Amino acid sequence: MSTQPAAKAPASKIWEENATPRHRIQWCPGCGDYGVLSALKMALTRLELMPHEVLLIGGIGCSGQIRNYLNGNGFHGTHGGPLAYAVGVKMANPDLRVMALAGDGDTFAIGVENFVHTCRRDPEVTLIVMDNGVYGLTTGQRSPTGGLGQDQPEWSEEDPPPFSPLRLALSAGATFVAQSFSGDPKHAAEVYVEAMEHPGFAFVNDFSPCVTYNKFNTYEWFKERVEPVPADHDPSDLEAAWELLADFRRRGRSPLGVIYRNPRKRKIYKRVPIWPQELENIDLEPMLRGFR
Amino acid sequence: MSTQPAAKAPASKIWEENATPRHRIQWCPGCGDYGVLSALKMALTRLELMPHEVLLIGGIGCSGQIRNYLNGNGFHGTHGGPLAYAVGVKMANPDLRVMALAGDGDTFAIGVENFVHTCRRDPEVTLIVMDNGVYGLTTGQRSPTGGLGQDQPEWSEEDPPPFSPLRLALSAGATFVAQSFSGDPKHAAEVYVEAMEHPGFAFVNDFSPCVTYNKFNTYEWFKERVEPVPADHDPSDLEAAWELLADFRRRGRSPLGVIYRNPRKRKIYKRVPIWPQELENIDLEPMLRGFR
Amino acid sequence: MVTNRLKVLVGGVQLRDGVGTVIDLVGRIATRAGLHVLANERNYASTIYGAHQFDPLLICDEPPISHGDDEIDILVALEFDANPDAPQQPNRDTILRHGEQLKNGGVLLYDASTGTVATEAFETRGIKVFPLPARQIALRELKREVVKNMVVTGALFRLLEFDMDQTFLRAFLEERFLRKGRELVDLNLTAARRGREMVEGVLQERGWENGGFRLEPRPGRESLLFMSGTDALGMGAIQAGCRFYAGYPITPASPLLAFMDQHLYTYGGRSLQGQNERESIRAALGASLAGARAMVGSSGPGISLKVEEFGLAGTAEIPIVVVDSQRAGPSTGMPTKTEQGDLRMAVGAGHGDFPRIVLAPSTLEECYTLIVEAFDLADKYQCPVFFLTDLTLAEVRQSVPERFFQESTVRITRRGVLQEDDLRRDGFKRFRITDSGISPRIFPGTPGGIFKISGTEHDEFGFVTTDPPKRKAMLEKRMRKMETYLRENARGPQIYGDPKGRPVLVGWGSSKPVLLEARARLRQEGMEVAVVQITHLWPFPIQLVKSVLEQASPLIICEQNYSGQLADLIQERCLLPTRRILKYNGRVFYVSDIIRGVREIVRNGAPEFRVAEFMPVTVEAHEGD
Amino acid sequence: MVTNRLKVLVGGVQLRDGVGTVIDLVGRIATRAGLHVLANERNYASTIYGAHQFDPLLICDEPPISHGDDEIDILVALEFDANPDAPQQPNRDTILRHGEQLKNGGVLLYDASTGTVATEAFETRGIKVFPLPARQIALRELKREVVKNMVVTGALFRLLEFDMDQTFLRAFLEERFLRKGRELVDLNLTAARRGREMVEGVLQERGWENGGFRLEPRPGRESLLFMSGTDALGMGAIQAGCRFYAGYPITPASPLLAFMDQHLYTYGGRSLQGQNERESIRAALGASLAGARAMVGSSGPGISLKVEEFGLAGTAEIPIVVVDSQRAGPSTGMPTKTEQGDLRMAVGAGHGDFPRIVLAPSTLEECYTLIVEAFDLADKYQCPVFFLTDLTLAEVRQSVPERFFQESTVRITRRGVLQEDDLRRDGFKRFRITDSGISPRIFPGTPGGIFKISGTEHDEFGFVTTDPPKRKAMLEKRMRKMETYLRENARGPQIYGDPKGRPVLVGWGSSKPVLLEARARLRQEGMEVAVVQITHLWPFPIQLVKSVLEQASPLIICEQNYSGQLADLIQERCLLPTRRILKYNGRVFYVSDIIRGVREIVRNGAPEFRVAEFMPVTVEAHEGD
Ligand SMILES: Cc1ncc(C[n+]2csc(CCOP(=O)(O)OP(=O)(O)O)c2C)c(N)n1
Ligand SMILES: Cc1ncc(C[n+]2csc(CCOP(=O)(O)OP(=O)(O)O)c2C)c(N)n1
Ligand code: SF4
Ligand code: SF4
Ligand SMILES: [Mg+2]
Ligand SMILES: [Mg+2]
Repeated sequence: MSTQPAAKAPASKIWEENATPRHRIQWCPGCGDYGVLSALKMALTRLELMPHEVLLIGGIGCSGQIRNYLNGNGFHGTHGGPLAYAVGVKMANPDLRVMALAGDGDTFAIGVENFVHTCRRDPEVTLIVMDNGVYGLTTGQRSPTGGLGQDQPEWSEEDPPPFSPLRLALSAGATFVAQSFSGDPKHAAEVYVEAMEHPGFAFVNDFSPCVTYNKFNTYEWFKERVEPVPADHDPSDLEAAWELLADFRRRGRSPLGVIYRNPRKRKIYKRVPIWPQELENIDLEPMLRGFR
Repeated sequence: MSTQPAAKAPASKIWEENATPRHRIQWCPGCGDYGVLSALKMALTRLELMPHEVLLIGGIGCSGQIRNYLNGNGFHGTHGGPLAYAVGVKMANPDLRVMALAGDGDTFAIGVENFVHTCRRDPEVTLIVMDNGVYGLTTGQRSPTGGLGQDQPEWSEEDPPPFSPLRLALSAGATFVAQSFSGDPKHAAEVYVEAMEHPGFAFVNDFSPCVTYNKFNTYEWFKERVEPVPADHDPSDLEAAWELLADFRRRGRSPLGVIYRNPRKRKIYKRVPIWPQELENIDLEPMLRGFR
Repeated sequence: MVTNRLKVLVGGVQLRDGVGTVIDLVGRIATRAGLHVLANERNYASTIYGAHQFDPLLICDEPPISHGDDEIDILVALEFDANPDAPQQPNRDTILRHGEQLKNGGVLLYDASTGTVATEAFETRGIKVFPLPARQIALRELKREVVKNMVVTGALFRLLEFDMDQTFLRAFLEERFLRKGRELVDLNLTAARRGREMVEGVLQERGWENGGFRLEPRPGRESLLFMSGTDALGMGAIQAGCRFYAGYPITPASPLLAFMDQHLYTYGGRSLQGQNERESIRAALGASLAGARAMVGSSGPGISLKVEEFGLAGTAEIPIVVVDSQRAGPSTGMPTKTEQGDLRMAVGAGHGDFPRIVLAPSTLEECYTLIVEAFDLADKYQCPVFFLTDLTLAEVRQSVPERFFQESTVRITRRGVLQEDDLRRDGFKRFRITDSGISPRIFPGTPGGIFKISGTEHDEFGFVTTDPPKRKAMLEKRMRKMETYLRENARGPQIYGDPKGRPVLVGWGSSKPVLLEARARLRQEGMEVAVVQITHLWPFPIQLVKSVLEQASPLIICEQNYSGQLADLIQERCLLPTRRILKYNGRVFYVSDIIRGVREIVRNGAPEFRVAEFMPVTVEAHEGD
Repeated sequence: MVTNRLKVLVGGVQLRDGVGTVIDLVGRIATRAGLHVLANERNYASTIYGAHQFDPLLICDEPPISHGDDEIDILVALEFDANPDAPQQPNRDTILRHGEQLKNGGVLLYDASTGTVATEAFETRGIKVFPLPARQIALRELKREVVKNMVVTGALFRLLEFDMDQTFLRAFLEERFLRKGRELVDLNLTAARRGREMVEGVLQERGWENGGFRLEPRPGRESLLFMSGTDALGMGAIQAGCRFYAGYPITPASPLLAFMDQHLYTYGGRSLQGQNERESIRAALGASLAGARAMVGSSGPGISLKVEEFGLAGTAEIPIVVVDSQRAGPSTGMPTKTEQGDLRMAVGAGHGDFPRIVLAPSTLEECYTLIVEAFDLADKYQCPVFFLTDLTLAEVRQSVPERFFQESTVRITRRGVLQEDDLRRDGFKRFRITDSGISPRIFPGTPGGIFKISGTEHDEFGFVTTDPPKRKAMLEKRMRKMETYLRENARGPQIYGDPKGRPVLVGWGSSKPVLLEARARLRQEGMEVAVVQITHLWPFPIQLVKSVLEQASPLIICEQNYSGQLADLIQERCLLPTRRILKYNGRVFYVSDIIRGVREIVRNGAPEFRVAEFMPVTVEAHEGD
């Protein structure tokens, strides 16, 4: 039986309260998501956040369960929606730390419209996709990133090649794009910290093997193919980011680390009024004026 | 009052029968969609197609009305859906010529998931987007391509920068990506012909000014900024396509012509059985076998 | 000479001829003059340009009961040449289409820029005809085509012997245009004066003393506002505390998005044009989760697309107000035509059973007041609250006393939201099983109040469970809120007249005024009927409704949809048989529709009456989506 | 010694302990032996790994009426150590959870690899306990953990004195594994033999002659197949001419996608895994437009997401069969639990009124036969046809005579599709107004038959219009199809017993067998009830149903949902008051639930009875979505 990397990682107990004591983890032993959980605890600890300050929005899938395995406010809506909820949360209350934690099916298949539009909207939200190439929770159908590294003699509408989430993010206007590997939670934690410190939408694609349904893209498979982003890469240069991806693709490799980071000039808003005292005695005049 | 380019373009009458005699064109005088209509008639004529062989799937929007202004089978479903219907049509009957004719709102806002997934699926479908930066039919709200060429000091979730449909298509795996301008219907017609001859999904982004609601990206504005793809560009080279786009962007210009064309190896299917004689007397044995 | 009671209909080519501009100007200025106006049918096509558009405006001394029938007193035809939509009818499209609606003794004013039209038939009917070369004057004399609208308005005012010294008009123009320069004001005043002069000329030439109708200002009256149902709804929402709005553009809900975009920021809120229908509601649910009073608006197609999110809001217990500006369905249907066809969807949409509340305002005023109730109910019951307006109510433009808004302002409370002090460290159960079904909630960020919220079935902490007893208890808890609602918040129907043993007309939504006017007219004919208007449609308050309706003889449900959706609901809930008056051709109910229907049903015993609209004089005309 | 009548329940940790494998093996081999098996509750969690899973299997000599109650004869517990979901119950989780269901005199077989369990209480109840170190044997002796399932199966077969010479097992293993090598077959046979020996040992040690139950093969019988409801539905669809299927993965509809992926290509068709719920149905509508008989499948959340497309299919008149494998809602709900909660949605989803047909099969066999009717109706009426199965029906595994499928094969016709010869150049009106409401259609590519099809309101050619009379005529044309359906195709309910003056149990969907068994048992108790099963739910055949139901006293609607969705529909359509037996905790109806409900209602006059499930012995257990 595989080991559970989570158990070994150092992490503050604070992120376990309220969650795993009440809720047993129900991932398969060895699932990549344990690595993500472990890295997340490290990152949250490093950032010295308090659980009540964060809102973890889970996707629907094995991966999305992670919201319940961590302390902090958790929300879980419909399939494909995490980023759209996150946009609303952040617009209403920019003070909250909002993370979307979802699978590749949730984000790139049923939720791809939110992925594309959120890259453009650029809310201060961190998205971590646990990319395993399959729909784990519905027993292993192929996801849009499924088939990574496999060639095929012919393609068809029902059997198309996988696409690259990183390229999609860049072309949709994302301001932070990174990749990590749950087989290396320490490095992943560093990437998450950078993502969470980014003033805008931060997307981290995490290779998180599904040991039960993806027998091709295994830990070993990834270990042979991942490579850190070169130290001399300038992540603020969009064209350099494209070239980096092209170079890695040519070499059949996948980069780990921050590929692109270029914050936009943002308009700053305050939390919208929510309490009765903030809402009372409003002056109708600015509205009435137009009707006279 | 503006002129209607359509009236001047040479086009076989065959593409007007069944359509405009029964259905008056209701675009604003001068609307860019007239140029697309005119170019389409030229292209269809050039390809010597018969109206009953084509299926024109219109989006919802001013642009989508074009399906009724041309002879040929026409379909018009829900907003954002043309490409998804087209995938099904082509899978069931690969012999039909299928075109999706839609607006930028339909394709890149509510329909972007179909755009992304169809680029991957690569059905033999031609998509012409009449890109005007606005939702014309709902009286001019900004679309995802809206604001092209305008800078802003600060951005926010509700007011994000426009994105580039060409880049999105390339990164989603499209095998044919081109751009045209309805102010130059002759050139547009050439691009459409190439698109329709492409064995796979062909996307043409057509700058089609909305004279009523987009007072910024006008014919004049485009005329000053469009430039043909250089003759020495190799459209089969993906990295060259990226570079071409980067180069035009740096120079504040938009390329017209075929930017990328690289057909995939496709699995060939026949029309699925539809007639009673094709459906009768089937042998259940291959299915029963598994249950014994 | 009729004073302060007339209906004028302006028609022309959409986007080109300025139909809306003229109606807006007349309506606004009449309102300033203390008159009551009502424009309840903004008949436009869903294609932007070229179709026939018409807009009738009722002007009265006192608030009218309803828009009445489709008869008109004054017809204003703005086409100057061909209607591209109907090229066979150059210069007289509006006249051909609406001539029959024009009452004997009425007035016809038309743009004669490209020549006059044969109008003998009208004159025979005692109709005074005024040809007016408005576009010609604008183009040739004043060199600005757009002022043709002002020529027409000036002519109309002269006809109505209104604003003879142009005081109202001048004030209005100065407010609008002075910052762009005095010239623009003067140009417009000149245009109006030229219109006046043309009417003057016809009067003199024909030896008529006047047009037969006049408007007399009522200067001493309280201040009136000229606004739409959407404006009232938007204002109502903002004063109810709504600080987040999201909508994807769609007719007829787009104006609400525009209103919120324009005003919400003044009050610290934010407004989002969704990139699709679901992003809108998802963002709004996110905002609600974060603590904002949040609202989304759409029409049928966009509501159909949000169904999965309604179930989520019901299950995860997130307050959300959903405005459905109904339009003619199904599918894309007729985007610019009215209907009341989404009641069944509001009551039943979604898989499984979840709590929801459905309200339907029946007037512009109720758009303002009832939306406050909608937000309070959403807050209290933590579920979706549907607010069913329709195209008619969204687009009605009418005069409303300014006082109404000031007087209707309410105190905001936010029920059941715990704050730091209320929370004991481990005691917070987001989905606590309670007698009322209502559980405590917090806004995220509150120390000590961490939640887990999910649309998957969950236990009291919000953790996922499928344990049968827990599931049963949690589902029952959620549904129990609806019983609490029925006890504490349901409101009975509005009842006009004594239902006992009489025909009872039951309605919902924008048609109430028409039912009331039909009642008044039937009484004049000697038939007493009662009118029952249901605003609180779901959970259906059986106890409050059944006792009223079972007295009816017969029970007639009047609705603008094909199947009789309220009638079906009444049958299901009250087990009472229903008769039906139904209209679903895209037009509003007219008083005469109801009267004919009542006669058919009461006198001839028909089980139902399906209103067939008059056939307008029209050639093949097509539109968009 | 009971022969050929027993219920065995296998329990263990999901994905780890092989619960499904054992049941599948036993069910399949018993079926080959000519016995009738029924596994109607595949109780698994929606998280992949670690939760408790259990699966009861009924084995009978003749086809059983229903799965009966939750009592079991033989309990097989597969945990070998802790259930990660309930760590406090190492090695005995299944025993603790299901021990009470085990009948006195029954059998308990459990994996004793990590030690034995205290089972005195069972022995006191006359239960024979067989500890079996299955995993230990597999790992230590045979060095392949996975063969533990075979050890268990062998033990079970020995207990049942079945397949003593391993003929059945050997044949089965050879079919499966021979191409991978003789060793694999032998290894499995050895494993099974080791299981046998262990049971043998206990029998000898305890001096028992047998376990009290035995299975005796019925070799001469006709050939039976072991299959699921989904298999029957998929086969039915393919033989009905379905050549395009699309679905986005979702429990419990994913197996249908897998079935179609596997088989459709053999018949020239194609199957599409949608990238989302709407792409699925849109592609299917496209395929249907192109001429294919097309089907989509999903469950509640995915059906909610398709609502706008249903309205399109209704308006644009595109045939489509929509399978809704219902699961417990609302929202994400309980993905792996059963419910009948989507009837209201199927009947009412969408804005505006459009034609649709709703069918619900009540058995595996009807999944096969009724789906053919669904395709024919979709073709004839050119509208969406909803096929409401549920998780129970989708996942039931049972034995079915092979003959049934051959005999139920039908001729395919495609109504109303014009071909080149039928078309006169200008005569084709896609939406011709007809008396039946049915208009001619063509498949694109047919010379002379060009169409314009739209979800926007249209004229007979399909061009967009908002002309009031045309709109009225076209909407009425579409809805008239439903009247034609009621005249020509509606089918009345299935009636068991005489409803006159008796309690009548009305049901729909998978619960029919349970109602029938309840009826049989109540008769034994001296109470005569009738059972009425409605398969054709919409358009509701009032004439055919009301005459039957109004004889009932009382009328009791039995449904697996919270509100009583069929009951509400009956009230609406028939104006008859209803009583209700409702269950919505995620479990199937048991016969005893119905009997208790009938007693409460008939004897004690309760208006409704809400089934409360037994509380399983369980610690806090959580799942996913
Ligand atoms: C509308 C809807 N359709 C389908 C489903 C079923 N479903 C649950 S999870 C899932 C896919 C999960 O894949 P992914 O996002 O990659 O997560 P993973 O399990 O691999 O971590 C699907 C299709 C659903 N919950 N809702
Ligand atoms: C579900 C849904 N939401 C909203 C609408 C309203 N709507 C009609 S057209 C349109 C946008 C059209 O923009 P675009 O696709 O750019 O076409 P254009 O009119 O600019 O040619 C919208 C939002 C709709 N028809 N359906
Ligand atoms: S099925 Fe795959 S993704 Fe899901 S828990 Fe198991 S290993 Fe992880
Ligand atoms: S509104 Fe714009 S896009 Fe629409 S017809 Fe007019 S010019 Fe064309
Ligand atoms: Mg995945
Ligand atoms: Mg556009």
